[in-house]
Amino acid sequence: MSLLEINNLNIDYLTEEADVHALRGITLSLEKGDSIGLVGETGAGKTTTALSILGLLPPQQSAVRGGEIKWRGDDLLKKSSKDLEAVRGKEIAMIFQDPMTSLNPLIKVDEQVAEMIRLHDKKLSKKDSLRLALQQLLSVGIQAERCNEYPHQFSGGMKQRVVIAMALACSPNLLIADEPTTALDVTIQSQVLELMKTLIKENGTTLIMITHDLGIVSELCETIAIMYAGEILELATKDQLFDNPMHPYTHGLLASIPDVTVEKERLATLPGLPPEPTEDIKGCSFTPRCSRCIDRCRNERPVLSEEEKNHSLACFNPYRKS
Amino acid sequence: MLKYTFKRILGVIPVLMGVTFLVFTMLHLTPGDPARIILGEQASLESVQGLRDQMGLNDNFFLQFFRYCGNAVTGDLGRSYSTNRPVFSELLSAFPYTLQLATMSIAIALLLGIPFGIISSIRQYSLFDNIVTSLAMVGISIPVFWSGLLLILLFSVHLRILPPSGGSGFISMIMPAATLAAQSVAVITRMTRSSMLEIVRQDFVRTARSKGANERHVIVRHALPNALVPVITITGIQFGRLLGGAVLTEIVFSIPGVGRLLVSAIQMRDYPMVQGGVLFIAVAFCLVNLGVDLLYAYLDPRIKSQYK
Amino acid sequence: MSTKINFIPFIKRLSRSKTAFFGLIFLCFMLLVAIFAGVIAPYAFSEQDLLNTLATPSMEHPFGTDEFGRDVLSRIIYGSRISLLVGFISVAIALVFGGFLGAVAGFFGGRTDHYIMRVMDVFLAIPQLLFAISVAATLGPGLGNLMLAVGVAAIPQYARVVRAGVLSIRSLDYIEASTASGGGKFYIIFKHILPNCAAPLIVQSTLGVAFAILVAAGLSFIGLGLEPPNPEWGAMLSTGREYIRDFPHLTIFPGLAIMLTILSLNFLGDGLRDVLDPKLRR
Amino acid sequence: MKKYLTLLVLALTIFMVGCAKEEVKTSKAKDTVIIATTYDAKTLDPYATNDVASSNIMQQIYNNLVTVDDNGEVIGELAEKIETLDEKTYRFTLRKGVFFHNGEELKASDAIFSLKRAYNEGAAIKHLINTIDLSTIKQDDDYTFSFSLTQPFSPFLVNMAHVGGGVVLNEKAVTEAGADYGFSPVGTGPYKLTEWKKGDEMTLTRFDEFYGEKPYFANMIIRVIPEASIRTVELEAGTVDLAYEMPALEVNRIEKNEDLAVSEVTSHAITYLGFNTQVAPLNDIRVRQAIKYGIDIETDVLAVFKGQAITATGALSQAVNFADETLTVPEYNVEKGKALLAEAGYPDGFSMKVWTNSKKVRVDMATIIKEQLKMIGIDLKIEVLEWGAYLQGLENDEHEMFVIGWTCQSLDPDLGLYPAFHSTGGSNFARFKNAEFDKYLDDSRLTTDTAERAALFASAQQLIVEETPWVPLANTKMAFGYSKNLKGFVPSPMMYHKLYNLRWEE
Repeated sequence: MSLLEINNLNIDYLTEEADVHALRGITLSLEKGDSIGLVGETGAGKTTTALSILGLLPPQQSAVRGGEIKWRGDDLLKKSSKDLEAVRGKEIAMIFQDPMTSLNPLIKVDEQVAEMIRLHDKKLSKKDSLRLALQQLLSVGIQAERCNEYPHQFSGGMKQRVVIAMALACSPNLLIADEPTTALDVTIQSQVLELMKTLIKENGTTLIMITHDLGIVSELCETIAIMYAGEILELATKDQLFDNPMHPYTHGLLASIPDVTVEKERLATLPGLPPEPTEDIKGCSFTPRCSRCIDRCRNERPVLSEEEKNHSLACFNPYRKS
Repeated sequence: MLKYTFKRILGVIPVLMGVTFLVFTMLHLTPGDPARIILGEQASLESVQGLRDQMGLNDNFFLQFFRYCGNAVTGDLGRSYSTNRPVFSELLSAFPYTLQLATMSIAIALLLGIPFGIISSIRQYSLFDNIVTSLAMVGISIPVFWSGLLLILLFSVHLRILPPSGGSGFISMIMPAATLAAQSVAVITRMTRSSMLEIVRQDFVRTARSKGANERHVIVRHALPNALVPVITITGIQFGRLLGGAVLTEIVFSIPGVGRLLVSAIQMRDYPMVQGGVLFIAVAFCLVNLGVDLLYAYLDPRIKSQYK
Repeated sequence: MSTKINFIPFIKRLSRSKTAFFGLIFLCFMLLVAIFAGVIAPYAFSEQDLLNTLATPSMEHPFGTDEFGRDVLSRIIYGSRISLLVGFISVAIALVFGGFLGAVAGFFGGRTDHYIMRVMDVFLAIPQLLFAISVAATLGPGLGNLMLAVGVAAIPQYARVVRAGVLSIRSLDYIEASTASGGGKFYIIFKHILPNCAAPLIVQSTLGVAFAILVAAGLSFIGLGLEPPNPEWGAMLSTGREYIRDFPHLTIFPGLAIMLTILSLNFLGDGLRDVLDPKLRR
Repeated sequence: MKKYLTLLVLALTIFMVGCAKEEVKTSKAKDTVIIATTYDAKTLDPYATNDVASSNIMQQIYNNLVTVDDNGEVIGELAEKIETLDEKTYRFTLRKGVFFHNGEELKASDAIFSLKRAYNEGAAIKHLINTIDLSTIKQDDDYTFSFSLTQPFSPFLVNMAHVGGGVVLNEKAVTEAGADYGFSPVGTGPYKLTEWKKGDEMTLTRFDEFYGEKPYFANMIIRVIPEASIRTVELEAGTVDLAYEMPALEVNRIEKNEDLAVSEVTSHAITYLGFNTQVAPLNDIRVRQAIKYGIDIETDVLAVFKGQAITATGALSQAVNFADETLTVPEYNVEKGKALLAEAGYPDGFSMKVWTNSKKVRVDMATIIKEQLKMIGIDLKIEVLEWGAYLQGLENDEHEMFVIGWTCQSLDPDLGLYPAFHSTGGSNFARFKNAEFDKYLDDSRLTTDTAERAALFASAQQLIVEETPWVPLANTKMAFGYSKNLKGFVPSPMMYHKLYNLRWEE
């Protein structure tokens, strides 16, 4: 049994004008100890995927239009909110994008971590939980005397360390990190990444990493899923993907990464824009921007299927090596 | 924090001077001779002139103003023209009524407004929400001097369960407090609702959910304390407004509070009373505002650190 | 925050809110009533019938008659003129003076700003109703004085709104460009800055008219309004108070008129805020 | 959240403190009478004010040297004996064994102190006693003193019966209290002040050493309830035993209630339409008379006062001594009015302002008169002035027509006629100057002969009707509602009633 299995997940956001198709049939499966990176442009559905796993999508403004999210075999979408709460934080924890806003400004940081611990161990006294929290904060490199401060007294990198400490406080089986470094300075980014790397290794935590930065993914993840317009277009191990990108979109993405070893006049860019998220797409969503588009692409939807071992693809006309 | 408080208190002084000057000027532009009003229409002209001299009303405007300021600093606000009692003690004897009225209405407003606002925000666009938001609008729009009369008609005249005039005592304050509270309930409900709606969208609330906290915990522990910070501010403003602006309610329910005292003083051209009363209210207003700011800092560590 | 208001989608969006739509319709209705009071009203507002005083509502007098036998409906109809006039003009007064002060304070900054806002603080330290009462008592009764009293008391609020708006826009590029290209300061204020404060000002003004009507009615209620026999809602209410037990119609109808007018303005203002203020747009 | 809890506790504490006030007193045995008035007293220093609300309380606390009996005759109160030594010299002998609320015994020195204080500091009531020649005051012994007037003045003793006129204060108490005397009054009367919550209620307690008959009620609470309808509601609910100033509608209601009773009295107050007789066109007697004919006084008074007034016939209320009973209500005759106006040169009428202050009956009267005078072509513009501005405007001669009230503060008509119509009168707002009238009044002051005075006052009153400086409109009647069990209430036309005569009979 896989640890996490997402099958054909479809999610819409509801607005006054029309339904926005955020996810159009995502299928994904994770084994214990896996680390997967979800990569894609803004609006590709990465965060939606993450939030749907935790059941944190805004209830009135979103709707699951089909599919299932199985956690150790149980469909999370069918769980009662009480059961979901036991999973959140304890088994699946999440690190959010912006450390500036993801901490409660009125509560001291150690208490925010301690709260996480207490929520999943009701017998624990406040004092004990604070002690555990302190340890946790020390382990992410926060000085002991600063643990009793409020979030606004911390820098962005420090806050993200707090968030990481909090997410890992209950030793979750799965950690979802939603662009954990985007909001940080470049120097701080590497420190935080380094920290995450160490902690994940130590704990053997399964990881879903959301980012638009292939460089970050390559550092932390074994598997990479390329997302576009609410779909996964290509799913492969890191090495396979970088060596042999098959989907035209992946190709484009890789081409847009500056390579210091090769001198180029200009970086390649992908022409065009992603489709309107409210649009119902008949064929492949990448068609309008695709240089390898064939007739079939416009009328039939490619399904993610294993092209090679550990390398799945949703494309009728992929690049092939040789 | 202390330094900030001190600075703020110092900042109040020029405002109070300004208020004094403003009222002083207005009173001097007002037609009507206080000496004549004190003595009544039957007194002779000589008596009136004599009294004018005695009261210093024939002196230069600025002389009068600075004399007043000088006395005010020592706590002497003069004596009421109409009762010859020290203005300050007149105000002190009226203040408890106003204070009681204001605290009771604010209590009602908070007790109703916050829960209504919370439920309304949690069930946004539900029937409850629609009813509450519409009623809140009615609460803001209804003139107190009308709703007060209707309450008297219903509860005192027809049902006979509440006394129609609010003098001393808790029971007799219920109706005036309810009347006055209508607007504050509305304001606080709306503020709580919109503040909650904004806070619930914040990332840290999502963080709290991701920690596995149940909805109640998320609302009570994370969303509400943050949402209440602006509510406290608006409550303070409301309270300040009630302390000085309960005039109409006090008139409708015959409550001898500061507002009514002041209005009758205005109508009787009781200069020292008007002067002192407005000053008193301005002081109360400024103090409440200061209190609100300090409270704000107390509740929100981010603000507090700015004041250090 | 650019607020070029396109009228048609604007109305469309506004009318999506039922309450705002109600507000708009009722307000238009009241405006029509006020404008055509002379045509609609069955009687003259001062026409007395001393033999038919305090009559309860009937076919002849739908809202009954008052203590001089004057038709209450007609007085309410004519009263709408006064209330709306006082509401709009006093807000206009506050808008012009407050807007000007706020714009100058915000634009020039520094000392000018400091002094203007300190003076505004003085005004703000006195509750608005109380301030209006004081001004009304100083000026004496009369339509103009009533407007002035209510308007003057509201000046600081508008000064604040405009100042805040100006401050947020002042540093924007196109203002700098305009300054650089040699536009006069007042030219810049009027041409560029004020139009961009329009959204919060429209909202504030709509709610302000409601509040002004409420304050004016309150002033009349305590006898600081217009000279008789002018029909003023607050004053009618004040008279009706004496007869509330036997002839509640004297209290209920003017009270309803006040409340519905204010309510519609508040609904409209709220709807406008939703439409105009992008921050709160749903 | 802890912070919010702290706040909550704090708020609750403040709230409790705010509400920590004693609840409404209710007693089993009826030893407390509760009276509802319209206005609170301003001060209980009789020389600092001359308003009815204050006088009404002072009546219970103080005694005067003299008082007026039910027939309007002057009799001694604190003075046991009053001797008239010559036409302008009086000698008073005080009762012995009269004590003040502070335990001091009443002495002649107190009476002299009081008269001097009234003369020197009592600007509000000085007009009542300003004929005294201070230099002539002479103390014979502890209980006897005498003084002279600057000239013979027949209404003198009656004026001394007014609360502020001949009241006797305790020298020690006044000196000790200084400027705050008005809030710690010390009198010789049947009740003393025990508590005063300004604007709310006042508690008076029976003074056990009172020299006269002890009052029935041990306590008297006077509550201030400005709204008549609310006074009635409280009266019906039994939370009030006696309610002042009941308007017509409430009187009807009380009359229908089996547990309640109503008493009425015609007051000395008169509501009138005044003319500034010095300004054109009002300086023309025909214009003034035309206006008088143009007003349907009887109907108007009924409409405004709803039976709570009688139509005035002259410048004096019928309750005042020597009021001319032969006068009648002026006829309402639009044609005659128009004719007189045409004769005076205003066939098309004119427009003019009429002043009033915010007192409701006055505004109402002005409103009705405005409508009626349209019929004879006069267009009035009503200006409602605030009281202070009104009085100042009258003093500065800025007025044309005005609706106002006038109260004869004594049973003697001198105080009703002299200030209002004599060319040297202090309240002659009509600017009425008539040598004939002046002579009638001057002569009346010099004689004490009743018949002679009656004739002089009658001529004076008829002259005013003819000259029309005023159109007298209404003599207000005051109605009082009270429980049927409350006995002994006799309303006074002066509006300060002897409440110490009240009794309770189930």
